[in-house]
Amino acid sequence: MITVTVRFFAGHRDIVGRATAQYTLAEGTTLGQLWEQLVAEYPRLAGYTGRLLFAVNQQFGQPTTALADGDEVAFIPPVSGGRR
Amino acid sequence: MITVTVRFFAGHRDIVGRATAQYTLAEGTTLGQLWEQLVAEYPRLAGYTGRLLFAVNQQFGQPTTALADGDEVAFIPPVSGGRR
Amino acid sequence: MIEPFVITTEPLDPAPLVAAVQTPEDGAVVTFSGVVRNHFDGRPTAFLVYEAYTEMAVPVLRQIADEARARWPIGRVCVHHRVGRLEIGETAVLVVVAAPHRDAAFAAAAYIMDRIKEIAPIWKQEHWADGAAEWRE
Amino acid sequence: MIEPFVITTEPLDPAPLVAAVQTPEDGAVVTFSGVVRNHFDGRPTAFLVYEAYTEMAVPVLRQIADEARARWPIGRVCVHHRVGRLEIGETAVLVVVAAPHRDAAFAAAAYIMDRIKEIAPIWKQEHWADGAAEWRE
Repeated sequence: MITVTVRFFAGHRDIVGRATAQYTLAEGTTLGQLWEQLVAEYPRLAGYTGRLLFAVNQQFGQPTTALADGDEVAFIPPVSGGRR
Repeated sequence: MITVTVRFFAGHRDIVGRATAQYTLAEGTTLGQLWEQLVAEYPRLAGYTGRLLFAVNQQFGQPTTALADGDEVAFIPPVSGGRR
Repeated sequence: MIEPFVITTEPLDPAPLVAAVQTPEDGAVVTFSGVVRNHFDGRPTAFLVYEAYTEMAVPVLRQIADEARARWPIGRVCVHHRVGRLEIGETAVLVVVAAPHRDAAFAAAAYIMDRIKEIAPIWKQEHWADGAAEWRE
Repeated sequence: MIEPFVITTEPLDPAPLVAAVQTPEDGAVVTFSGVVRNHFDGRPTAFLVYEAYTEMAVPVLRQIADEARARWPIGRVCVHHRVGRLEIGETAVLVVVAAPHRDAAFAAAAYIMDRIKEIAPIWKQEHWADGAAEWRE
């Protein structure tokens, strides 16, 4: 098993109700799988599926990126918008 | 007859050797005709023909613009250049 | 010494950034200031709150500047983004780009702002004049 | 009170111009600084001398700003151009454009600079490091 820290920002934090959480996951769990688990836990996150960015240890990742013990994960809701 | 003041700038002033000059001209003389007269007087101005702007009383004019008594005329050499 | 890529709660001032990017090679400095407007699509705004994932946002800003540098012949770049509560008229972001020639400086500054809006982990919460609030997404 | 269109022998400072153009409607302010470079096409420059037909240049700057305003939804514009002897690194021209949104501010500022180089009666004399001098035409 691995343990990762997830950081929540902006609209995500409002839904989840906290800024960080620790998750213990099976070895080889991917970013995409962790996101699915969060959506199951917090159904209001579902609206963000397909329009968020993934990060591991402050670097952009892909849904297929496998997590490692101690990783800091962030799911990045759409950024600040505004018309050009 | 009309009298106009001509102002010289930058490269033109270097060629003509002064910043202003008064010219007495026939009624109906155009900007283009005055320029030709200046080129005859200062042959080194010839290289500017076709690549200068004309102004009368601080407004852009055309070679065909007719001059009036008391006008301030400027022949504007190409401006400051520099690559974009 | 000005840090080129900064997330800060302090008010932003372009002057030291412009001084920091300029070298004797540069004929052009373009400064973009993103300012808090008094409305959004006609709805009056009271104030904004910006939030950043700072540990990631700083390297992302650096990455975006590197992207711009790969596309245009530019010199130094500074990007400072403010977070926290900002009032109408306050500056939320400064992008300052120096370059030998102006077309590159303009293009790079516009590109950097577009990319910040696309990928920098910085969020904006609109607080409307009627008391409601929402994250702009 | 800042005059929007100015030809001056005094050093240029963007700060009061940025403050002057900004209204609560504006989300974007773009500032272009044209700076004296240390060389031109590889030949070392000692300093520059700028000269203007001031009585005409001021209205021409205003006309150019009006042209930009007809093309893009922008707010206030300031253009200040310095004349006289300028050293390497000194600012020769400031173009400051405010707009509700950034694309218009970038486009208008770039357009205004292009037009200044095309039609504003302001000339630049390059004084080379080897002692020669010539008007850039």
